Amino acid sequence: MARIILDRLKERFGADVLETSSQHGDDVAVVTPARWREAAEFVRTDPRCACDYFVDLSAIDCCDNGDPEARFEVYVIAYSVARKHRVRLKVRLPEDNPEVDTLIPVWVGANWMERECFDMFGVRFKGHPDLRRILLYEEFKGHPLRKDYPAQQAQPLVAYREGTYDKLRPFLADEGMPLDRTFKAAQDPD
Amino acid sequence: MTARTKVMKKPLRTLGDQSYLVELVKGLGLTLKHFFKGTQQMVANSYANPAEDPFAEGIATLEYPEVKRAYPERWRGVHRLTHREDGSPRCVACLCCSTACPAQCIYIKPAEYPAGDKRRGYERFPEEFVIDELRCIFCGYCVEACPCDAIRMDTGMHMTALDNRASFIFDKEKLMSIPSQHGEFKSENPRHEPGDPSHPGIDRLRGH
Amino acid sequence: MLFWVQALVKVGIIVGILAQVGAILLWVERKQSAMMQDRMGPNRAFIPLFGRKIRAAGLIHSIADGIKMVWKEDWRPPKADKWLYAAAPIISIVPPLCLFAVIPFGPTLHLNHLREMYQASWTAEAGARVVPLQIADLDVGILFIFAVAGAGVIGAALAGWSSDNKFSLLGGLRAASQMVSYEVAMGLSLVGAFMVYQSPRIGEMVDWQVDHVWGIFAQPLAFVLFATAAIAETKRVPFDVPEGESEVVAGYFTEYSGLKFGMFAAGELVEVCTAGAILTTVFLGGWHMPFLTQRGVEVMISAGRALDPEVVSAFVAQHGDKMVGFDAAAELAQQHAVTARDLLTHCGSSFAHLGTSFVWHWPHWAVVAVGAGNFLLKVLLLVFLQLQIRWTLPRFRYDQIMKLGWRVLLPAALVNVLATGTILLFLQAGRA
Amino acid sequence: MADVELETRVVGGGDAGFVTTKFEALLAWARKYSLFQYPFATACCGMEFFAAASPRYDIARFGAEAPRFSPRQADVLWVVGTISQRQAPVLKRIYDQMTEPKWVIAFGTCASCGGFYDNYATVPGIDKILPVDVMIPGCPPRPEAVLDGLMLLQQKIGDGDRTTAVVKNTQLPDGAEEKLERLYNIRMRP
Amino acid sequence: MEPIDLEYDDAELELPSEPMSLNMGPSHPAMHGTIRMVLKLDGETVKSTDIQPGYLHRAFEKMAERGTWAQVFPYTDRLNYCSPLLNNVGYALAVEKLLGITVPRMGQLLRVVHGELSRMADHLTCNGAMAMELGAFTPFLWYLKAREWIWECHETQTGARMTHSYFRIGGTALPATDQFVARARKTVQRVLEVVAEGESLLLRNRIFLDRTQGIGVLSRETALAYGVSGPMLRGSGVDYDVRKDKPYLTYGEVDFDVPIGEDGDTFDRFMVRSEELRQSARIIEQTLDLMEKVDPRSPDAKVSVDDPRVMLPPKSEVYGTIEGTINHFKLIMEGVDVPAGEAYAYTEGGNGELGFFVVSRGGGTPWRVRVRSPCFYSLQSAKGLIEGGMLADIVPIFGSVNMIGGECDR
Amino acid sequence: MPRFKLDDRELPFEKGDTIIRAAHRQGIEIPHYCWHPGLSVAANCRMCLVEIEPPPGRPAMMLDIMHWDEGKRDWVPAKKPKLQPACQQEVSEGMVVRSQSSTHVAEARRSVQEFLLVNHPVDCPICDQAGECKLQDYWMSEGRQPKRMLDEPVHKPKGVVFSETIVYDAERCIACTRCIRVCDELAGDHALDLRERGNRFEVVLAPGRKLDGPYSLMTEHVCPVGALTSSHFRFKARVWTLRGSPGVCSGCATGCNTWVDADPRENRVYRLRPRDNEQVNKYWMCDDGMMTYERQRLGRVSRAYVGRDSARSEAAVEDALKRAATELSKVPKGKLAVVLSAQATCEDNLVLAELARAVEARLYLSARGPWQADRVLRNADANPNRAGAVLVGGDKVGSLQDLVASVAAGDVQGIVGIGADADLDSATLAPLGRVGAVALFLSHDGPLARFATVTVPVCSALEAEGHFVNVKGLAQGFKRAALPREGVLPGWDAAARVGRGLGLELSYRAAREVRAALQARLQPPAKAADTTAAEGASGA
Repeated sequence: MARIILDRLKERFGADVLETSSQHGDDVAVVTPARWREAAEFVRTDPRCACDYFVDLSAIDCCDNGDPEARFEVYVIAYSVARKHRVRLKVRLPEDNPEVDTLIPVWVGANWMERECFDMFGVRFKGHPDLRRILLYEEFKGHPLRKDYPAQQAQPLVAYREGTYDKLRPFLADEGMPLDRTFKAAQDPD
Repeated sequence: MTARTKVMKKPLRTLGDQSYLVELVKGLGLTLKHFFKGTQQMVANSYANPAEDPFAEGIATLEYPEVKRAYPERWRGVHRLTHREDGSPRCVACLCCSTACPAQCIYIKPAEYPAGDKRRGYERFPEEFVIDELRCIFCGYCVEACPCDAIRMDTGMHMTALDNRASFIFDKEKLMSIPSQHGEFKSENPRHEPGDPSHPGIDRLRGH
Repeated sequence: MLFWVQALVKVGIIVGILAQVGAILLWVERKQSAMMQDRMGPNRAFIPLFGRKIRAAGLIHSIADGIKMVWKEDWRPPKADKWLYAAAPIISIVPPLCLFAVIPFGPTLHLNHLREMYQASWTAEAGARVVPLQIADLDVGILFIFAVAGAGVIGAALAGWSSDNKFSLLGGLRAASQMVSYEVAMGLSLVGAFMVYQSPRIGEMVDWQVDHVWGIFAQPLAFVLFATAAIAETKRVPFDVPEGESEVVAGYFTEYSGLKFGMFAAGELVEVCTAGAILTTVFLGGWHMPFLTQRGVEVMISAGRALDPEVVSAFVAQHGDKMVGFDAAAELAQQHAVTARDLLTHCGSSFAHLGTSFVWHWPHWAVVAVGAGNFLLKVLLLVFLQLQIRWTLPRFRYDQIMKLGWRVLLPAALVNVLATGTILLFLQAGRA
Repeated sequence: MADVELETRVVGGGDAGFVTTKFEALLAWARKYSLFQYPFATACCGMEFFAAASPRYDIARFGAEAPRFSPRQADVLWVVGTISQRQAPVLKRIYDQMTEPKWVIAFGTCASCGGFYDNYATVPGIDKILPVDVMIPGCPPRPEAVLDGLMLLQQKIGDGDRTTAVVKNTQLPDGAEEKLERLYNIRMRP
Repeated sequence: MEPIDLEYDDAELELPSEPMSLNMGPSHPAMHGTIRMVLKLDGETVKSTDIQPGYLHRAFEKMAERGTWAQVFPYTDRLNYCSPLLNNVGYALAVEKLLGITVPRMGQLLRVVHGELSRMADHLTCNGAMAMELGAFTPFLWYLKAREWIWECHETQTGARMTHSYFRIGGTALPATDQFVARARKTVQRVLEVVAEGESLLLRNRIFLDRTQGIGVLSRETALAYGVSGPMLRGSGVDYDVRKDKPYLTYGEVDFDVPIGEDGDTFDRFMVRSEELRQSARIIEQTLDLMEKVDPRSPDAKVSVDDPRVMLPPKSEVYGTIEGTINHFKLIMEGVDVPAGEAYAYTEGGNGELGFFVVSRGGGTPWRVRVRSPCFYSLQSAKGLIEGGMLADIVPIFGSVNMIGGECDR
Repeated sequence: MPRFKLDDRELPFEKGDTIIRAAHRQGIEIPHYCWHPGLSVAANCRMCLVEIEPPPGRPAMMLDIMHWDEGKRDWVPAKKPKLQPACQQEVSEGMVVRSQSSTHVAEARRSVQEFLLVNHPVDCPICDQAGECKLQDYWMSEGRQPKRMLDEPVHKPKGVVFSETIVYDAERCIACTRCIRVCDELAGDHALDLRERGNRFEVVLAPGRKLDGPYSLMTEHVCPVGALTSSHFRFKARVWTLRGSPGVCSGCATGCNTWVDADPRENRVYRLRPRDNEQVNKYWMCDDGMMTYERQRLGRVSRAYVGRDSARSEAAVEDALKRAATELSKVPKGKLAVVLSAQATCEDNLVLAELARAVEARLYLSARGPWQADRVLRNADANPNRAGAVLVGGDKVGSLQDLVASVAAGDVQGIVGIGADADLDSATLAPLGRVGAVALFLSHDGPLARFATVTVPVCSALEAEGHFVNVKGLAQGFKRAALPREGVLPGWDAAARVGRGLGLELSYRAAREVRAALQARLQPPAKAADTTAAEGASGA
């Protein structure tokens, strides 16, 4: 149903729409970082798309694809209340200095989502008025949803008391179960 | 299909509403009704026991330490380890429960039966089976993951509050000493073990 | 000498009761709210006595609260003003206590005739030993109430200011403005009552009501206004913005702990009690109870016969709006076959039931005791009502409170004064 | 488990070590039946905390109904729910602001030991930052367990002792109690 | 009722004063323990605010990447802990979308009933808590009593009071108990009675009306641009309800209305929730009827898909046969093998569009689980509602936003 | 290169390949039990059956069968193609093979799977193979069929002891004969054979024998199910909680590639498995090599010590490092000896060698003595990195014998070294006691340890990552399998710190810097082959 959006996008942006797909009924279009904002604007304002409802914005760490130029995929989902269709726009960003235009001028709701995305992935949004951490604290170092951030690496703000219990015997390790159930090489630890 | 949307109109404010008093009186009437009902029940000591009739009007308090509610059959309480016929743990230390546990509150150290035991070579057993009941989130995944019906949460007991983190560490003996809600220790796993009398046994010469 | 002894005894009784008010009302409030909310409320504290557990339906909890609070660590913010910080809770609990000084809590006690039936002539008896059940019957009783009640605001404001906490400050400011505002409405709402009672003396106000009719019937609007303002003065829901938990944490006493916090809490409950007492005195006839006369209980059962209007007019012309004696009225009713209702309509008196009379004469001390008990009962009823309101209503917003005070209560009070004045004028004109 | 030491806590204003007098007993009695609480409710457990205060379970029966949102006036700090690293300084501060005598109940698994949130964001048990008197297990604990915890605290206050304690388990079938007592290896109180 | 200070612009008559900055929360009673607001106050009027969430950040998304797909369920329970089963359903549907499987009819009906019961509990809590924060304690406790009935109904069925972990990828953990239908009917009926009672204390009470009407008005356009959803969006007059717009499970078969508000103020949000309670009751009644119509011998009566790649085999098979044991072990050890791909599935959660964006790279462990938590969006829009209002208005506004920490901060 | 078609994919093959091997080369797995890339073909499990389309113009070879018709509810005659075992059928140019895409193949596999499980005991909870068991894998991917036979299965002996290390469970056995072939073809010792037929088959030992020999653990390793288990790993851990990291065996100079399976929760290594590497060890390892993880656990030095003999006392690592620097700085120039180790990684040796170069010290090499070699894998040199140590040390590396001689001659007043191994007896080593300053970086205790005046704990081969150069001159990198204790440093780091303490410019601060320096030193043919990437090929 919402193929119309993908068609319109391809029509309008041509080669800047790198890829489209409709897996599981979700329509996805990957656009180049340069035309990210423009594409979003288009999806919102084009009368046949009319995606006035901001649904979601976040990122995926695709560190497994081996391409440092496309480590992060930032996506935004938009929905049209009137036409009842939705689309997912994606942009691929490099590992070094991932940066893309902010979508606040398009949907004001993108504000916090972009802050969260910055907080969790370190993706920066050009033109964001207030790009601070949102879920974590300023003192926190690193971006936890990146795959290379160890889940257990806490950065306490309050010094732990002396003589408190650690994990009790026989619960030796705090790390928890292995990341994956199949045999896989341990992460390079340097 | 009836109307798809229903606009919630704001109620028109009558003079009575605006003057506060009418609604105050009505509200007082309602709360007084509850008050008198409650007071009457308290004085007459005639309020319903919520463990028996949860929907009763009036005082709905379960006076906990004196009055207890039997927990539903499915309710997930403190763990227990089921027994075999001979009283040894049903568990074979397969570590499925500790794998499935999202909180990793189960520690099992598997071991082989010592030399001379009839199950040596066939089975293993948990040398240590420890659950940190404080860390447990009572999701029931361990019960679901157990392929032997060895661990269960049908004890009908909630884990009580304690003041020492070490007291929450339940070891094998403690877990095995807790019966089910109906006082049972047995497992429903019908497996014949090589050492059991019910096992057909093996005899290379006799064949099968 | 006797005066001082009397005063001390009375002060002792009042303070003795009031000292318990905090604890008792705390219990009442807990239990009452529990009953309203379909739960049990506190009931587990007990005192072991003769091998039994005395629970007193949860009253013991209040005792525990008191004891605990006294020995809870007393803490003062480092930057707080030491003296003001310490003075604030005292300032906020003393005024509501003082107010009881002018409240008559029973009919006047004639020590000479304790065991006899009261006779009106005894009042004229020389050297009579009379004990008014009121600590001080000031000439300016009601003004004293305003003055002292107004002092309570200082406590809240001081507490808020001296705590060195923004929430306290907000709470203190709110408390100050709210209380000052409602003082005005409260005062004006009573003006109508003065006009009717024609005296600022509390004792005389009660006497008037005993003689005529309860203030609530004479001044219904004033009653509502005054009740509202009085509840507002107590700073409880729906007027609890100075300490509204979801807004300003604990308001002006956020930083207080231990005994000082206890004083604020108790002060608030005493205020509830005080508000009830003033309302009772001014509008509910004080210690007065229907059918209770100085001689005991006297009830007339209507004969149910019609009364010739002319006879009634004559009767009214004869007696005016004075209290109609029972005997006279009964006689009249028998003579003219009137109904009580008709007589009431014409007389405007509360006691003019006609018909068969039921008279049960009591000794004087019983009458006084019943009167005092009656007073207590009324106060408790009002307290109960206030608590019920507290657990029924949501909270106002700060500006809505001010708006209610300045734009509703105040004009209404003025209208009430105007209307009362007009009616009184007409009545006087009619009488003249 | 030699490294597991019991938490010490101050009873009676800190003058530990003197003879328990009648007065002390009275004070302890009063304190145990007048627990003003500071509910530091952050997460899911807050729902069960409400439930414990609800008409069904009515924590008010124990005299512990009055929530004081000013830490100065509270006697017992209920830490209800997960404490994140970001929240930890706040909690510590609240605890420091409370006036003596004060007690802490760790309500639920997260507050007691971090539970299954053993990750960068969560404090693995508030005993890492402040002394805890009672821990209530469960995720979240059911109200019965909450009341158990409260009664345990009352017992501790009343006794003024600091030994390990267990609330008599109330859900046992007949006859199993002695067995449990023996196996719990912890003194059951009268 | 606008603040009194704003009605008369006599600012020049007053002494100029510095705005006071005030930190509200996170341990402030009205902030649900997890939000901090830095307010700039002019008297009682809020000049500006900085809402800081994140005090309950528990790394849901990181934790989801650690275990198996099934092990995410306990975490979803604790997202919106007022309506855990709705979260369960949302996540299950997302993974099922990736797997391309559909749950049998009975499973769907159970999901609907439990989901709607959860929604009732959610709205009861929200409306009750809002009333409580406004000082009306009594209706709140009545509502809690009613919520207790719902929870007990859940408890007999799922084994836990609020963190149920009841749904699974491909169905439910256990079939319905025999008494469930009758119990659910009774529960719904009694809950509605209590709701009516509680509301009679509020809905015509002028204090309550003044506190809520005209307060925190969220316009339709702003709401859409902020991505606000659920009762809050509907309060603003947009009839967007995922259950209607894209019916999932069996919502297409039942008859219910979508309540919308007139102006988008706090009162409208309260009313929308209160009406949704009743609509949920309608849905439950109808779905229970549908459940009774299902032939217990037909495949429709199953609660889970019959696919060994997804569902654990019955325990009897696990104990007795090697095939069952192998199946069991594969699913426990490695989890459900979800084919590589990504899917965004959205449902109507307690607070609005609850979306789960799941990415699989194949294998038993999620690569990424993103939850589109409706609260986070609602809370973002709260800044506009609070500014310009009064300090005290934060309480009802915040109550009607129904910020749930677990969901908002994840 | 000739090509054939498998499931619509064009694949190249080498002449003489069977279908399964050709697919294996391309990383495509055709389900199999009995086939093993390193063993001869038995073709007895019938799991790898594939459908081969007839050459153009030739009719397909079809079999007459009876097929259950659900509509008629009766058996009807039908035809199905004759399937071929992929492990035995050689590929030919243009052959069209259908494996996954054929319903007949799927049905055949399902039937084989069902057949194999007919008598299988319900042992997954007890069986150590669970998690890497082919029966489990193929049931999930090929079978997924519940049990149809409800009779009591055949019972056979369980827990038969083949040797101290190997236990056999006949009920779980599927008679693939891999173990028998391993004994025959790898160890050259026909110790095992199959007995009886049908469902009574059983693997038995030759009478009077034990399953001994240096490759007995390989029988357990190749067993695709849980029939053979090793007592070292038996009941200790579950494989799905282990994480494998690529390692290199430190048992001898062959440098067999391994998987080191460790439980990250306990930070403990549970076993070593051979990692396929055609150049070095193919698919095999010797028993002693597989047990080196046990050796790594024993005699572990994990704390720093200061002083010698009775004066020895525990110290903080930082203090020990400082003490070492102080002691060594007092040694006159030219009187310092640096002892490299043939047991330590190239990285550790490299930094030490650079330290030696900077202070103009002479280099020596400590090593273990020789051990029993054979012609399969085991090399006589029991040191994994002699070649590497020599490589980074240059040509002038003296032996330990030389060091003793120099000490006796008084040319050495200070020693800094890594490792405590020695191929000399303690009497010969005794003169070392005269040296006043001996700083040793130790991972394990050894004959040299007692001479140390400063002992610094360093990572063992399982805790470090680095390179070993094997006897053929092949440098092989390996990864860290377990984390070291708090304070235990990698050897190179300890050396670099001591070097900096001596005022030298040893700027290595990160592993990657050392690795870069090492890469520059490694000349062909020892250029480091990144064998750790060969991860996927382990499951054979």
